[in-house]
Amino acid sequence: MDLTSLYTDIVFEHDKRPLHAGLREPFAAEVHHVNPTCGDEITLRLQLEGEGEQARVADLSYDATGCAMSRASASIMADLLIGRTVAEIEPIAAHMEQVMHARGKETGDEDVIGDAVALTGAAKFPNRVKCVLMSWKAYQAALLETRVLGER
Amino acid sequence: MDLTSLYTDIVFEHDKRPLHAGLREPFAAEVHHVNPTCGDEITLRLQLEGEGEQARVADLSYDATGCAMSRASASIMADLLIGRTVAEIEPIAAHMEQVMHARGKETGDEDVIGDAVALTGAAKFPNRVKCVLMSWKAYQAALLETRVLGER
Amino acid sequence: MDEQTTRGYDVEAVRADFPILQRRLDEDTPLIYLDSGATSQRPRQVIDAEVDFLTRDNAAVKRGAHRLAEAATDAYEGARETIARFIGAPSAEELVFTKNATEALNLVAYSLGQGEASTPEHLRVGPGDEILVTEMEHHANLVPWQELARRTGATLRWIPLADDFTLDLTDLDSLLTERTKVLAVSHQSNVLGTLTPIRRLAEAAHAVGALVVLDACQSVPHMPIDLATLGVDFAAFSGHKMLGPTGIGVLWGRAELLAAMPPFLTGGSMIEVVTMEGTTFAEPPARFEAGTPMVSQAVGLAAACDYLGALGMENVAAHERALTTRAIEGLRELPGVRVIGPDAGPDRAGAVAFDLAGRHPHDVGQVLDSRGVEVRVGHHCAWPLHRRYGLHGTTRASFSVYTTEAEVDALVEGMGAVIDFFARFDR
Amino acid sequence: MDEQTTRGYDVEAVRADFPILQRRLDEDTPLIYLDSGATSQRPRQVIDAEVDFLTRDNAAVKRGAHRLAEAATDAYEGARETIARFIGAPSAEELVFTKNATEALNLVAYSLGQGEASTPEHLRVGPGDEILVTEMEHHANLVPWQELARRTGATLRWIPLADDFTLDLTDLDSLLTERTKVLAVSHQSNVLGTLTPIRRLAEAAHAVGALVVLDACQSVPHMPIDLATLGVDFAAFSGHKMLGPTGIGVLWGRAELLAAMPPFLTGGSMIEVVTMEGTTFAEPPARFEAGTPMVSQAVGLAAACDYLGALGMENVAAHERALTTRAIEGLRELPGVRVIGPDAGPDRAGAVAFDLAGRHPHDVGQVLDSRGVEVRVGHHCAWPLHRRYGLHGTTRASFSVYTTEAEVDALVEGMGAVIDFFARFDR
Ligand SMILES: Cc1ncc(COP(=O)(O)O)c(C=O)c1O
Ligand SMILES: Cc1ncc(COP(=O)(O)O)c(C=O)c1O
Repeated sequence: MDLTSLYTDIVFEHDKRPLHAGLREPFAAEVHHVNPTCGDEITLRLQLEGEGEQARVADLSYDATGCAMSRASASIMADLLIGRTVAEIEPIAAHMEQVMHARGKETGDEDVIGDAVALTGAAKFPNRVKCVLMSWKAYQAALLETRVLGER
Repeated sequence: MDLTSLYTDIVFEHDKRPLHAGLREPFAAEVHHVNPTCGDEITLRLQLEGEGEQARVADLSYDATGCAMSRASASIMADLLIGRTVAEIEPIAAHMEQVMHARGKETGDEDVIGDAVALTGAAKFPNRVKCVLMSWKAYQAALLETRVLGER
Repeated sequence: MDEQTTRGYDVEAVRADFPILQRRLDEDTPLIYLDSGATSQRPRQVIDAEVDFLTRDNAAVKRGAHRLAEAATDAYEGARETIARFIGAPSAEELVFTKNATEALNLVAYSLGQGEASTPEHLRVGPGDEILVTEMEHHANLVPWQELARRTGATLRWIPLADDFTLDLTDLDSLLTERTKVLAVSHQSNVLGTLTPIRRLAEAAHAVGALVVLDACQSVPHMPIDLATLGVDFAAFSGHKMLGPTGIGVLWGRAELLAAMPPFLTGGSMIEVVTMEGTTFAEPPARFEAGTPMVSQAVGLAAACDYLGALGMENVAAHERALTTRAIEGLRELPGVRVIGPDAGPDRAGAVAFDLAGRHPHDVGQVLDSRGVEVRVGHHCAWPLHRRYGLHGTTRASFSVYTTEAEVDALVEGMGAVIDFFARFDR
Repeated sequence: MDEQTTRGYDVEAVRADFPILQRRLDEDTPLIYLDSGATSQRPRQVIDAEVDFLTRDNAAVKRGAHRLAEAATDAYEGARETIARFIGAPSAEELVFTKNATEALNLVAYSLGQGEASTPEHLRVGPGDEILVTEMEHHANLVPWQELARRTGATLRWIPLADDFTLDLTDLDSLLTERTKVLAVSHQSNVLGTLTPIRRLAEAAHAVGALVVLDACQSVPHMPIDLATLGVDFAAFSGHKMLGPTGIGVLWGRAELLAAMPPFLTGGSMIEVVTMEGTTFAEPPARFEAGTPMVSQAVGLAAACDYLGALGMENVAAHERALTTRAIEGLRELPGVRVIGPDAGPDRAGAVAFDLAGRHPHDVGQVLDSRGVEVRVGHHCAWPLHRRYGLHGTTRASFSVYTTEAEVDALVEGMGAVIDFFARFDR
């Protein structure tokens, strides 16, 4: 079994020196996600600038405990999303989800998901898919929450 | 399969013309027993004369619905027990129980259980054992109840 | 049987898949199994699927990260998808595995009675609420609702049975009111064979805001079912009645309802976060599957669905309908025999219960058994139904994919012999 | 392995009975299954027992009067007797079949919370009462008690864990008081391997009138158990952890307690009389076995008991003790590895959990898996225990009758490789 497709240098780089880590103020929404199978946890805060689809991620801060894959995924995602608009992020998140559920039959497009291609090796390991996607799910939940809060 | 060991003439005689059937007064205890598997029911009333082991069954009346085996068993039992003392009945009931649980490997002693030997063919048919023993269990429950009531 | 073969349904080929049908009860007596409504037999495809799983992929599901655990989890979740497709569930996530249909019905009844303030009003049964069942229910779809009423202070009401062996809907409007929180009804009576007008009932229930719980134990094994279009909110059925293993049942529930319901059994694999002070719970279906599930049995049940799917449920239904008609017509000819259920027709399916005047069903069954004809006798876990018709019990023949016309004929002949046998004593 | 063979325990002969152990994970990788604490593998004797039953005697139990139903009922009740003997239960009637240990524990928790006035005081948990558990419990023996407390207004308290991975009994006298209705505790921790001083705890609990519920999931499969002399009132365990099928668990309870307890799941086969207005219930164990039970699985579990009995549970325990000692000693030599559990000795048995400094267990398990070493990673359904020791999870190896010393060595070597693998990235 080939572990190097899973544990790339990029994964370990992010695991050791995660980007944008830590919880910061201000934030519009905070969510806490857990993978009950293995106990991995992420707290994620999202701060937007602007309205609707054109809102821009001003900050995305987080505190993640978990395996190398899940921590690296949070770090890569934060770096990828900060500064982009919600509209720009949508296809990135969709591509990420699709590749991760393809069981290794699709390779990620680096132009779309950047460093996150380093994580797509996990798609061959069904039990690691959740590790990678947990932070993405947390982002989506946080986004939803900013909208719900905005509507109030 | 030999059905004649189960359905003897005596069984049908008692099924058709049950002895001591019907519910009568006076009675010291009344119990209601059910076989939940097939829905057979018996209501049994017991009237004793005297005290303790030497008490005599003055009357045993009952209302039984169920298969031929269970109705015949009630009829035969009533005829066997009325007039005997509790002490005399004990070995009869014990013998009945033993034979019925022997899966056909023991034949009943006619000197002890009288006509009830005609029922012991059912011991070869595990699902019929309960049919035969239901009235005997009801007698024992009624006896216990007279004692509990007596102690109050 | 020839007739069936020409219709394209080859019952002898089907029988060859069921090893137990070769057995004899004693030297002279082949097995004539007419008790499939209680439990069906298993084809070797189902047995083999379980054995293959156990000798190749067995491991703890969902909790393991290793490859064997992944293979087991794939098998388990793959089975959920196969079964979901078989019953037309919109999503596999709407299927909860239970130990039998009885647990599935209890699950709903207990969850609705948890009484947590955070549960939406329509999923919470309390004092003043009403639960509506019918007089024909199997105890599994009656007693849990009696108990829910007792625990919560709600009131149990019921739709009565009519003399023609169907539900008496005359007073439906006064039985089904704004107070009704739940309507629990079976799709097909396990005694009468009666099919309930489920679409109509579900519509009426939804019009007053009640949930509809369907006991599908006797329909899923015997006819094509498309849960998405039946109009019900929950459905329960058992593996062992549809050629699958014992020890597994299914609760199907609408996703949005399951998502809002509190758990029933609690423990491992259904939690989100656990501390000593308190616990939060996972999303459905995990929320309702506490502890190690019945993995090999799920695989077996999926194989049973594949088997039935390959036969075609339309063909299965037609096959069993023909047997039902034949049984009813044959039995009706016999003196003293009364079929307890509607005449053969579109509103009834295959459970054929009957009464022999003056004879207790236990005695009837005993004589049939001596001829190898295995039928069920008693109240069939539907005691109120029998009481309604003044009966202590009935004798019931029920069919499955492997039942032949010759077996139905053996039942009818057997009943002739029963009548003769007891006549001897009626001098 | 030679050593074991000379001790009279022929592990290779045992392995030959387990078909799955021949499988490879991929071409180069034999299966090294060290996750038996999660679920064990099945010997062909167990598989065959189920298949034989299904192809010969399968029918609905207890409800049928025909010969096939009798054969099935005999098999089912015979299995109950075999299992009762295996665990030293005074009577087979004290055994209730459930779907898993989790259901068994929920059964007790729900029954004690039914709140019926007719239930004796000591079997009724209500406001002001206390339930005592421990900080090391599996979620299955924790969450049901949290939920019981929530439903009834009782208070949950717990015995804490000490730094030495045993229960801290310092404050037992203030935790276990006249208010305590139930003490629920596991016999052996599924993470630490710690054996609890169950006789002492049961005595203390009985002294204040509390019931004692034992989670025996990790003891029954691994050591001789004589329930009659353990001093507990209830015990729960699962078939799938003791070479038996999934889909079956056992609740053992003292006859006089079961006899006085209200039912939990309701439906068919557990009733006495049913009317629309109300229902009375059968005697135990039937009262607690609603619906069609897991018949073939009971037969399989009895075969597993026979298999373990033939090996001799003393021999099984000695075999696994030797493996545990070997694993602990091997792992302790490795840099950064810390065993989470007591040292090898009489007060601990075989679940060997460990931590590798700076590495998440999920990553550890992944590398071990690449070498065919199948261990479990995470919190093992004992989240509070992990939190107590400041851990997010551990890696756990666990053993069974078929585990070899060579497999334990493969684990230790595998951990060496894990350390090397990750060191590469730690530049
Ligand atoms: C100590 C302990 N208790 C309870 C359980 C729950 O058993 P099951 O999942 O079979 O219900 C387990 C196993 O997961 C266990 O190890
Ligand atoms: C109509 C109906 N409902 C419910 C059940 C209960 O199913 P199970 O015993 O498998 O839980 C049965 C079968 O016994 C049934 O026929």
